[in-house]
This record gives sequence, structure tokens and C-alpha cells, in this order.
Amino acid sequence: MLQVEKVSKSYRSTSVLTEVTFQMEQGESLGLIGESGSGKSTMAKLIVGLEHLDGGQITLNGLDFQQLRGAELRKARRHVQVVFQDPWASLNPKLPVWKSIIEPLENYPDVVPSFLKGVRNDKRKMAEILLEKVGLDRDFLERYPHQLSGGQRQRVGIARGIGLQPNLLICDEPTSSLDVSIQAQILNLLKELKKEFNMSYLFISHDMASVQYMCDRIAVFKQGVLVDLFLSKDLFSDTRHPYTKMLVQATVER
Amino acid sequence: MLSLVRKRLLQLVIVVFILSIFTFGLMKLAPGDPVMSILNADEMMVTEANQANLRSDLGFDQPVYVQYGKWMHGLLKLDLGTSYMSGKPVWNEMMERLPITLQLTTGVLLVMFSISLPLGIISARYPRKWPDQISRILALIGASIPSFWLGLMLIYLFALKLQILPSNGMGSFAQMILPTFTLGFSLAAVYSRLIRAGLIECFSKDYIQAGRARGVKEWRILWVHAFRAALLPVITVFGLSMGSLLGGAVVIEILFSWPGLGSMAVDAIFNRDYPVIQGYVLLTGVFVVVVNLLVDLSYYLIDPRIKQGKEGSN
Amino acid sequence: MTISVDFTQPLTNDYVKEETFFQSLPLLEIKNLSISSLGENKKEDIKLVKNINFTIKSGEMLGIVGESGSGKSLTACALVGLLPKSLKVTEGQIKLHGRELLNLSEKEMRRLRGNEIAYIFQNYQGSFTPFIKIGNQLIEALRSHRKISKLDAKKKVLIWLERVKLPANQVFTSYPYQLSGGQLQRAALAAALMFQPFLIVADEPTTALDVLTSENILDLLVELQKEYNCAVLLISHNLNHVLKRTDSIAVMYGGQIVERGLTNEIRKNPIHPYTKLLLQARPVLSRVVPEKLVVIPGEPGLVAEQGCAFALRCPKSFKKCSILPKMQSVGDSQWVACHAADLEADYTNASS
Amino acid sequence: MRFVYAFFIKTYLTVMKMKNWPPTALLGLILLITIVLITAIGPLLIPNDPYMANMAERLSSPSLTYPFGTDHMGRCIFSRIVIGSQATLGITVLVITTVILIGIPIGLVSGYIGGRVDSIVMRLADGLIALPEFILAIAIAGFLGPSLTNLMISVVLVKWISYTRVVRGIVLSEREKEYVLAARVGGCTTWRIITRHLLPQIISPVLVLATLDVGKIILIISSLSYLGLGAQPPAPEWGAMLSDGRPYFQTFPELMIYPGMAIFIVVLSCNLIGEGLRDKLGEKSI
Repeated sequence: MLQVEKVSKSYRSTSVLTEVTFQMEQGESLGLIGESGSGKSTMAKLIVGLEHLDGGQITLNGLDFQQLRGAELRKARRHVQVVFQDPWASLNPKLPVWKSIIEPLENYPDVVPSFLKGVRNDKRKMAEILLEKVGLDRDFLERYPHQLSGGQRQRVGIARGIGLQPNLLICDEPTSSLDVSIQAQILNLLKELKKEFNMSYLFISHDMASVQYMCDRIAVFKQGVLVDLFLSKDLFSDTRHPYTKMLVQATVER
Repeated sequence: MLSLVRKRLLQLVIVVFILSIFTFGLMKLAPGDPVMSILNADEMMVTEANQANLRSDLGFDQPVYVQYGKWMHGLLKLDLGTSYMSGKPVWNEMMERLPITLQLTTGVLLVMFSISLPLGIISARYPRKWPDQISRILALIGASIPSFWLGLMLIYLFALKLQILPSNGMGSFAQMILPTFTLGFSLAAVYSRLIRAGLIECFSKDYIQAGRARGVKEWRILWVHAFRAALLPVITVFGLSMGSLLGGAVVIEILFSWPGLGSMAVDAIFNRDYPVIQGYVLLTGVFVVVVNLLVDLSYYLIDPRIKQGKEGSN
Repeated sequence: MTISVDFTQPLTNDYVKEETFFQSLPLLEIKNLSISSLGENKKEDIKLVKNINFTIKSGEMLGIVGESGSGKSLTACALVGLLPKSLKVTEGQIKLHGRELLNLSEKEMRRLRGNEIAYIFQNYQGSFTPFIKIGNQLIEALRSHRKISKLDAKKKVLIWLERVKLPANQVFTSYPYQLSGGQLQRAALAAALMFQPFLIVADEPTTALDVLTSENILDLLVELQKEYNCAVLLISHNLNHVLKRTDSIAVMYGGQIVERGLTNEIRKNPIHPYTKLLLQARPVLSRVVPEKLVVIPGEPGLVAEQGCAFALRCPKSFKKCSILPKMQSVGDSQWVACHAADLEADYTNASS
Repeated sequence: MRFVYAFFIKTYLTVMKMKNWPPTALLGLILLITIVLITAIGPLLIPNDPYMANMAERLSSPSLTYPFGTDHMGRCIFSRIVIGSQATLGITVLVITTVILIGIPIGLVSGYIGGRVDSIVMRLADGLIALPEFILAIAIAGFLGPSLTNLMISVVLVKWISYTRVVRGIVLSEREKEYVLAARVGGCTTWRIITRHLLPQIISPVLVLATLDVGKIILIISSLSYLGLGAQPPAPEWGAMLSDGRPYFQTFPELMIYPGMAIFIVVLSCNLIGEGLRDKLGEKSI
């Protein structure tokens, strides 16, 4: 479904990504792990076309985003959505929750996800169904972001992300700014939704334990280079890259 | 550092260029005939012949771009043309009047800082207490009062009623007091709030707390750690408000009959003495850009991060 | 100017602190401490920290664990007298070597800060004033407490930068923005340890740092703590860090300490439902990945106004939880404030 | 037009949603509303024709017929001040509306789309910023000749750029925020991002800036009129009235006091409101 081939990117002569290659299948979840500045978030922006490539190719469902322009690009983009890192910044503070949630659906009026059949013209009803999917009740429809807690905001962000029933949902550190007791809630929710909609996840994180919990495969980034790519069950294998071993060592409890 | 200077010098050139086109263009757009006003000023019989003579003397019979070229050429040699009224070179006339305006602005700056610095610091140390409230009310009044009216009222009170200060003229210290205070007060009112806001923001910064946690003495926190950072916004606005200072100076010079650059410009406007207006606008523009260049350089001295260009935008 | 540093000299402090005298007493004793926010009319508004008690001994590392709003950082700020102006300590005692800190004047408090209690902040960028070189800031701190010449101060600073494994001469002449997060936090560690304080308060010292850098910094903190036998109060929401390194733990929820005791005991045998859930709810690296994580219902902001703060989110809450549970000892070195713990007491004793 | 409509509706809603106004701002609001009312029904209030000269009663002291006395031409000062507010307030409202309608769209486009438009606008701004507002107004009035229209043109020319700069600055910082990225990922068109996501963010700062600018504009207009570069006699504009009265100032200060007070009160009420709005809406930067 997603093909990333020899992708390179640099900002002002500093190289952020160097010849990164990987593939993803439908329904699979891949974890990208690395320290800050390792290029994992840039990878996400490149995949949704928020940034331009310097070299290489990214294709989603056979479409090359870098070749598409204007309306065509918008049309293609609906298959990939993003849940952002900072729940405080990712919602427009001036819009009530339900308007934020259904915005993608407003932008793509001809997309009818299976769970919204029959209510496609009723915006509030759609927002209500989506909220229910992420475990919030209809009382939240009219609230503004500042009236929600961090965890609730992140749920709203997820509701917006799944509205178009995308093939690929990119989760960019979705729990890193949340409290410990909320992290588990969000991770469980994401895992359930994935099963329900057969979505693929690109799960970006710096926490090895979350990635192991969420993903089938793990890709380790170090300074823009993909140093290790393996199945989650092989995490403790001796053949792991030394850098991966260091990360595991730091995360594991003595 | 060097690249910053280069960038700013380039900007200076661009600004002068834009200004020159702007003033030259406006002069061409201007209604009324300068030739007529020159001749009228001489109080001679105006004939067709001496109109035509003067027209070609001034080069008005040539195409616009040639006139502009000539004018620019002169500009590079500091030749801004000749005043229609006095017949003297504009540059010389401006240089005669510049010291007067400088004397006024220096005085105003002194008044401004000696009022606003203590007021700003005190109200930042005791926010929402009475010194802060007083400075807030003063700031509101200062920002709302027309400076020429304040000047008139001060003249009425101190010169006419109490007769303790001269109402106009320049030269003596007593004659400095009313003009500098009139303008200094309005500006100080605004500045004291800026200094307060800057300081309060700095007090809330983590590094102030960190300094305290290391046991650094409170006066050092204020003067070494907070004040220096608070200077940044103050200096920025100082650069930007060079304008209000020069603009205010025009009114004050007229009000107190100081023969500075401002009153020269206003006289020139009424006499349609375009070369003088042109010269005045150019000189002020260059002056403001130079002051802002100095402001930018002082940023660099205050905050080394700017060297990296991290806050170089804007 | 470069100064050659003689590393053969012993790194003794200028003052000989009378440590032996205090050995028998706990180093820091917090009794019944409450912090409230003051409303507009200066009346007591909301109680943010409620009657907490704990002690730290010399050389001990105590971890305070809690989520946002649990009051852990406020407690730390109160220790050094740096609470924001809108907050106030309304009851209780903070005793360092038996000396009441809350009665000290601002001047005495300043002398104490840095010198006897050092503080390391979460936001490493905020630890140093951005436009002053690191070296000068460290010298400034030294000279705030000691009568020492600039040259001697510089020597001492360089030694300490070296001790925290930084390239001393280079860091000395750097501005904060020229250093990485890890380097800055090391420099902050040097600033804290320079005076060989009795107590270091580390408020989320590595939260903003990468995984590997965090580990290195915390390892260094432990190493130096052992060497100089000072106490450390490590505040963190990262259970992993706290479990790995501390000697004892206090778990806070909604301004109350709900459980405290030796780290090993609590790890093996958490009693308070909140502690239990916290330990289970986070993803842990292991060979067997659970299908589902244990979830704590609700949000950290959900705090019961009366009785047990956690009651509204607690799966085991019952009628009695509307009365504030008392802190009671469970075993030799573990205390818990929970009514449900009474019911389970027999079970826990049997298992441990 | 949709844009203009959206902007004013949203501004209105922003103001209406605000609660707990500080008392000083309320005072300013009440003052300003009173002044606007007086301006509106001014012709009904005035006891005398503001233009009618009566040399027999020149420079007379306040009386029942002439509440504030008469000027050097025997005209009723009170009537002239009341009618004068029409000129001052009318010009100011016209100028500030024009400035907003020019400044905001350019700022939005320049900030969000960037590229060549942005660099041209910014070079122009650099050029204009070098000239102090007041000096530029003097220059334009000087070249085009002293008149109210030229005065308005010059103030608009001077002021739009500061709105463009503010709007552009906000857009530059907002467009990198995650909610705008999320809107892009969610398939929003550029137009929709600008109107729906960015426009609401600039309303409060522009509102604050505009209220504070109203005061500044009144001051500029009256100062220039005082210098003789704005409203021309016999028009009853406050600044021009002050200028007219200057020669009689020593013997008859009332000529100066009342118009000056009028300017001061109007500007003060605008500044009180502006400060209240700034504190309420949290726009500390302006």
C-alpha cells in the first residue's frame, strides 16, 4: 500500500533523512522510533505531502504524491490522515469540537465511510457517531477545546483522523504529552479502532515500550538513517542493531 | 555581525531609493506651479518670458526621467537643489537648522528616560499596587492628550499666569523646559508601560527562577538578568518611535517658535518650496533607518542568540 | 585565558559542614504541609497540596511520583521558598536539620538556596539566562555564597564542569543556546553540586530530553550523589526512572500522598489502588506483549473534594471513601492511605 | 464581499462574547457612546449656527445664548465643537475602515502564500516604515496641498502597513501550528484555511490595534489641522479651531481649552476601551 523508496530530505544543507526505504501493507502497523531530530516526524510530513522530497519516491495506493497537484492531490490525500502529537495545538481553539471533527468530511463530500451510511448529510449526527467511536458522549459536541482535558482533546483528534476511514493513519507521538494514566486509554483506543476499521498505522514514538505494544514491525531511525527494521517479536533478538539494543536497554526495567 | 550591517546598509539604499521616487513622484503630481510661486515670491511683474526662462533654468522643460536622473546625480553629491524661497542650497539650510532640532530631541529623550525608567521599574516591581496604578493613569493621559494642546496649556499656566518660564524662543535652559517636557511627557507615558511590560515578562521567565534557586542576590537578578532582557522590546520601540519623536518635534517647534527642521518643513509646505520638503523627507527617512540600524546592532550586543539569526526575522 | 586545573587536589568544600552532628536526625522533614492558591481577595481559595508528610535522610534518594496536578512540583517549590506569589503555604512545617524553613526571612532563604538546597529544573533551556556565558553564571552563583576571588571561582567552576563530564573549557565560554539539552542539564547539575548541598531537588530533570540522554544524566546524578552523600528529591511522572533509581517513593494524587515506602516494597507490593494501576497501566517492554493495557478510568484532573482524592476514579471505591483515609503503616517500611487497604491487609501481609 | 461580511460579523461576535469588562473600559465605552449620540443628533442640540459670524459679539464670555462663549469672529464655540465632532469622528471611522479593509487581506495573502507577493509587500513596508507616520502625512499634505481629503489619503497610506505587518506576523506563526496542518491534511483548500482557521485568529489583535489606532488617528488629524495642513477654515474641525484661536490665546484661553478638551476626551475614551480589550483578549504584544 505505502512504498517509501530512497527518500532523502534536507533543510538548508543539513540532511534530515538519507535514502530511507520501507514498505507497508494494508492493515499492518509500523512503528517509527528514534530520538528527537532523527527525522521520524519529517517522514510523516513527507508522506502526507506537507513537505516536498529532495530525492526518492513515496507512493500510496500506487499514486505518487509528489507528482500530483491541486485538486488531484487533495483527492488522493483523503486516504491518509494524521493524529498529531500535541493535543493542545492540534485543534482550532475557536471552533467547537463537532465542527473540527467533521471538517475533513465536509471537504470530501463524496466520501461515504461504512459507519456513516445513511447519516452522511446530517453533520451533527456524523460528529456524534465519531465521538462515540472514540469513547466520548454527545455532551462534548458543543464544547470548545479549552474546555477539554488533554486526553479528551486527543480523542477528538483521533475522531477527526478516522472520519474519512483512511487506509493509513499516521500517529505522530500521540501519547507523549499525556499523563501516564491517559496514555494507556489512548493506546487501547487506537488498537481497538485499528481492528475495527482494518487501518494501517504508522506509529511514531520515542518510547520503545509503546511501539512494541502497538506495532507489528518496528523501524529504528538514527540521525535520518533507517538503521534497523524488524518484526516486533524479534525485538530482543541478538541480531539487532547495537543502537536498537541501547534503546531497549534504556527502556527495560532492571 | 558583518552580514547584518551589510543587509541593513542594503536596506538603507533601498529605502532611500523608494523615498526618492516617492518624493520625486509626489512633486510631479503636486498641483500648482512652483514657477509661479517663485516668481510671486520675488514680487516682480510676471511675464511669459521670465516664466519660460525660469522653467528651463530649473530643468522643468526636460522629460521626467532626465529630471529624476539629474536630481539623483545631485543627491549623491549632497546637492538637494536650491530652495525656491531663500535661494540657498537646501543642504546648507538643513544643516543650519539640524542642531536646533537635535537639541530639542536630545532634551526630549532625557526627559523621557528620566521619567519612564523609574516609573517603569517601580510599577513592574509592584504590579497593581498604587505606583503602578498612577503610572497607568499617567500613561493613559499621555497617550490621549494632543501634545500641541498640552504645550498650549503649559504655556498658559507657566508663562502667562505664573510668569516663571518663557513661552517661546530658544537658547537658555529655562526656554528648554516647556518644549522638552511637553513632548517628553507623552513619550514617557508610553515608555514606562513598555518597560513595565518587558520587565514583568522577564520576571516570569524560568531563568529568573533558576537564578533565584541558585541563591543569586535579588539586585543582580533585577539588573543583570531581567533588565537586560527587558531592554530588547524597549529598544525596539525606541527605534520605531523615533518617528513620533521627529513628528512631535514639528509641532513643538512651531508651538515654541524654534527655527528647527520641522518648522522649516511646515513653512516650505505653505510656500510650495518643494526641494526643501523633499530634502526634509529624505533626511528624516535616512535618519530613522540609521537609528534602526543602530538598534539592530545593539540587539546583537544584548542577546548573543541573535547572531545565529534565531530571532533575526521580523 | 586558560587555566590549568590541578586535578590532584582533593575536591573539598570551603566550609566543613557539620554533618556528623546531624546524622541522627532526618535531613529534611515535612510535616502536615498544605499549599493553597490565593483568590483575588487574598482569602484561601483552593487547597492544592493537602497535609502531606515525608522525610528524607542524608544520602537517600526519594522519588515523588504523580500526574499533572498532583502537587508534586508545588511541594518542591515550597521547599526552596519559590512558590509563585499567588500560592501560599497555609499549614505545616518544613524542617532542614531541625531548622524551620518557613520562618526564615527572604535573605536567609536566599543564602540557603543553592548552598544547602539545590534545585534542578525540568526546562533545561530555562536553567540559564540566555545572554550570559555559562561560566560567568556559575561564577556568579559561587560568589553569591562564598567570598572567593574571580580566579579561584573560575578554577572551581572548571573542576565542576569536568566532574559532570563536560568539555570544561569549551562549555565555560559558551552561551546556553550553543549547548545541547543534555549538556545544559549537565551544567545545571554542576551548578547544583558545586556547593555540595545537603539536598538536591530535581524537578522532572529529564522529561524534555531524549531517552538515552535521560539515562546518562540520571546515572550521573546517582553517581555524584553517592560520592558526596547528599540527598536527592527526584520528582517525575516517569515511573520507570523512579523505580530504577530511588531508595524510596511517595505517590501523590490530587495534592495528597496516597502511598509511600521503600521503592522495592512498592514495586513488588503496591497497595493503594492508584499505585497498582499506575504500575500496570503503562506499556512495559517485555517478551510477552499484553493484548490490552490496564486502564485507569477518568482523567488526572478528576479529584474528589472530600475524602480520598482518588475515590472518583477508583475501581474499588466504596461508601467509606468519602472520609479521608489515614496514613497507616503496612509492614515495616510502607505506608498507605486507603480504606480498601484495611480489607486487604491480611492478604498483603501473607504475600510479603 | 463575503470576506468583509465574515470579518465584521466575527468581530461583532467576539465583542459580544466578552464578559466582565474592566470598569475603566466600561467608562470609556459609555463616554464614546455618549459622544457618538451627541454627534448623531448634534444639529438638533446646537443653540446657534456654527458658521454664522457675529462680529458684534466676538470673544464674549460664556452665557445662556453661547454656553462656551464665542470665538474671534463671534461664532458660537459650543455649536462649533458639537458640529466639529462630525468631521473628526466621520473622518476617523472612514480612515480606519479603509485601512482595515486594505491591510488585512494583503497581510493574510502575504503571510500564508508568501513568495513574491510577500517580498514585494515587505520591501514596501521597509520603505514606508522608515518614514514616521506624522512626517509622511506632512509630506503628502505638503505635496498635494493642504486639504481634508489629502489628509485622509495620507493617513490611510501610512497606516495600512502596520495592519499588514501584524496580520502577516500572526499568520506566519499560526500556519505552522498543528491545527492548520491538520486542516491541510483534512483536505481544506487554501481559501478555506484562510477564512475559517486564520481569520478568526487575527480578529482580536486587529480589534485591539484598531481601537488604539482610532485615538492616534484623531491625534494625527487634529495635529495636522492645527498646523493648517488639514481641515481648512471656516470648517469647524477641532484641530483647525485650535489653530484659529491661537492669536487670541493670551486674552481668551477658552478658545483653546474647549476644543482641546473635546479631542482629549474622545481619544481617552478610545484608549480606555482599547486597553480594556487588550487585557480581556490577551493581546499583550500590541
